[in-house]
Amino acid sequence: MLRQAFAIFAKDLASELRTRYAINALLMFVVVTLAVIMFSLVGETLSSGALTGMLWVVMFFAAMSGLSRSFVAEEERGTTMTLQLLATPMAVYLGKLLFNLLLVVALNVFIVLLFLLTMDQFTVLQPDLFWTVMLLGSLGIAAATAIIAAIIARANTKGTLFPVLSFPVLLPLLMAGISATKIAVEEPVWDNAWPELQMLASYIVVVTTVSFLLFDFVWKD
Amino acid sequence: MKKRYLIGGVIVAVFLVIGGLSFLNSSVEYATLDKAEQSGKKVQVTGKWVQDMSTHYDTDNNTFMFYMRDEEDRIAKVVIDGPKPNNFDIATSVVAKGRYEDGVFRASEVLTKCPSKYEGQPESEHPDGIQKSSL
Amino acid sequence: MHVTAEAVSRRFNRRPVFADVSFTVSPGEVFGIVGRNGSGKSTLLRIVGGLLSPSSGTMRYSLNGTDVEGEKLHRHIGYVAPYLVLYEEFSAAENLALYARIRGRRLPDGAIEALLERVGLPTDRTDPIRAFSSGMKQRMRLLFAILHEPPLLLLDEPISNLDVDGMTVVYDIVEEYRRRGAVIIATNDAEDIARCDRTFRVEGHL
Amino acid sequence: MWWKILLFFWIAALSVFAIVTPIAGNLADLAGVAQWSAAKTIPVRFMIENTGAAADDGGWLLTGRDAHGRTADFHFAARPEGLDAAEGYLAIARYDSDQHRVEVARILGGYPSLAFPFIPGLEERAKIIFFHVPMSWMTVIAFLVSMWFGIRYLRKKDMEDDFRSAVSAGLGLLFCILATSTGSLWAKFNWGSFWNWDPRETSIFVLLLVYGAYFALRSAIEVEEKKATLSAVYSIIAAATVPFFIFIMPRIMPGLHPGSADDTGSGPVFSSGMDALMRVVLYSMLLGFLVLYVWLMRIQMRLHRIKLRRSDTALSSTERSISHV
Repeated sequence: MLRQAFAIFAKDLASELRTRYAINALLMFVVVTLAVIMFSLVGETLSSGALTGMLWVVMFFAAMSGLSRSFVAEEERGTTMTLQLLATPMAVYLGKLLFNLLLVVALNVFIVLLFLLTMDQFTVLQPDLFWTVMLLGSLGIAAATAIIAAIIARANTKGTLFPVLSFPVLLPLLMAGISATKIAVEEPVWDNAWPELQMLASYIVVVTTVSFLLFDFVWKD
Repeated sequence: MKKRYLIGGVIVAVFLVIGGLSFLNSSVEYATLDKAEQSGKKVQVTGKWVQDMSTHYDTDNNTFMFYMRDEEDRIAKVVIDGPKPNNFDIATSVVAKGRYEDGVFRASEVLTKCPSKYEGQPESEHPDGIQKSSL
Repeated sequence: MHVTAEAVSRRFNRRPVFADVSFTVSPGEVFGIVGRNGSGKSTLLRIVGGLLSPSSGTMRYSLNGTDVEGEKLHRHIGYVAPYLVLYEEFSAAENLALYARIRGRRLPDGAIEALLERVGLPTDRTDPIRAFSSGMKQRMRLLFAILHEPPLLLLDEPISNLDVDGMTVVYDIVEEYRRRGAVIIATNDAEDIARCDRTFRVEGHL
Repeated sequence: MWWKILLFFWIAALSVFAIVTPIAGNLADLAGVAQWSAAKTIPVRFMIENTGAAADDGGWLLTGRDAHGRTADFHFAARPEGLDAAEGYLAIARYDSDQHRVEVARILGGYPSLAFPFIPGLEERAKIIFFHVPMSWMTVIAFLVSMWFGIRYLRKKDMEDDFRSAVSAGLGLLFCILATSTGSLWAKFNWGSFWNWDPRETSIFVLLLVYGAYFALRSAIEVEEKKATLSAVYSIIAAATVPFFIFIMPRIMPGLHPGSADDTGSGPVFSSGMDALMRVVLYSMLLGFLVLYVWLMRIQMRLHRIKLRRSDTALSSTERSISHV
């Protein structure tokens, strides 16, 4: 099953690299969003805490605009049935999850690097904690959006429905993530973030497990 | 097939508990006065109104001043824009939203927290007047 | 491969497509599913292929005496249909390599060329199959179905868009898979029906 | 049929009791009287400890005791009539802080047997508990029921289960909106603002979002079987993540709402110290709302079956007309 999943992941990656539907648009989205933030902040001095909130807003909306592609693309091209004939639901889910994971990690790394470059006021006291939180947050976003994307791929108004369904499910992750990031940015003590990290980790496990159990129903007609 | 759902259910339950336990250690919503002064940011501070110290309503500026003691027993002067809040006299604790300015906590809003226990007031807490005259 | 349908019904939005369909297909058979337009031939074929679950009734499959479970069914089925869309951003050879990889098969050197030649597709084209004609795409679908040599081949109007050469390719494959396992064809074409040992008429509700 | 009539009277009677009891304001006991400003007279109830004696100014002074056993001096302008016979009074009075005694302006009547307790700080606003709490409970119960039928649909593929799930979610949304709006209104007068992102407020907001998303999803899928499956799946996913909010966060995090972590002593909203009469009314209201929910569910299901039967007749008649042509 792992080999199957990896083959599907490789297929999505090759397809994406060939067509560049998502990547180009997403990179531009990030650049444009950051540009808007910078425009609106000219001359303002904001604390790192407030900028943390902005960072997460950018990450959330970037995820909302790009991560539904994995399943929506199959549905739009009409290849859902082809994939159903090729692999087990488990393998499909795992493959798509891997692809989402790669996409979201790459995206968030890009966002954070750009954010650090452009926002001079944004300083991180604990870089190791900061990157740990970014990684866990990315994992959680990928896990939650993969199953939601599979659901909305079957609906009519895919684009608008995606953030609507994702937001309540992602909210625990966002709250814990933002809080942990603030600690990484403002406080010098790693230990303060343990509850948040614990919460993030258990969120990832819960969402992934539930998704694995339910994907069969979503995938098969 | 059945087994899969059983195992999945157990994993979910266990990690929901672990996730839930994480809340036990975190209380990030409210700051203390010390923190408020250090950061100079707009925060929520929860504490009690110090009844022994004076309160004052300034009619010209429409501000209300009182002293508040936070969880770390630090006392600060609080000035609110506006009149005395609802239920201020009987609040068990207050939440002040605002920031430190020149040694004074300037609050944009003060919320009063009342004993919402839905019971009559216990004997020990009853006000002075009645107590003095009781037989 | 033995295929048994027991009292299979399917509804869409509470509107019945067909009801109480029962039949058995045995190894070595070419089985035809016929019926008017809209009678539910394709729907029935999708149910047989495990792509759609019946609203009521059961489908059972057994291979050499052992039952095949739903999760593993797709390994034993080849499916060709006009509504099947392949990955059009990849070339023919890439598509075949992709299917082999996902299905966990190792293709020996030259296997892809041999497959392409078998259905009469050029071996030297490296452009995406998006540019293929509809007949060439149909030939690709045939390869998609037989790449993993399944014991059950499901064909939905297999000769649509095909020229005479293409039809010969299809019927060659049908004869081969009659020997390997079983073939089910959903069609109204007289030539297709002539190849069938038995036919089953779907009386769908309108 | 009979239980519906019974239910109707039950809820009607409870609502009247819950809202109306102290018609002229709170039936304050002594702690309450003392807290009101000296200029204001309010109804107060008390029992007589001793029959008292004439006061210096020609009035009558006696000792009264409230429901909580506190005592105070009660001053009447003249000796009340029938003093020996009456066991207790409901009177209009105010607290005189100089004299440390309760000035009785007018006797309203005897000691009321059913009296709404005086709750410092909440007073009349305490009555929200009879509506807000049952509504919030029904919001969560309806959601769990909806999810339960969703799971049943996934197992048995019975469209009836899907409909139950959708109806329960609809009722849950209704209760959720009611609970949110009543709570918000109450918060304005008790905490000072309509919305403060208190953990409990956040939690109900998330629940509102989940319900909204559930119905947005349902309206976006045309094939009913797919709609049923996907909405069931979504409600399970939401149920796996939302408990973080509804059950855990508001209890453990500090906040304004009763039952939050720093709400010392009161614990969950139902503290053991709750006034006995209030507890009876609250539990009755919970039961009443539960039965109301079941009743509404049944009405919806009946409506659904009637609609199905009508569309079935329509369906078969068109089939007949086609086959005749």
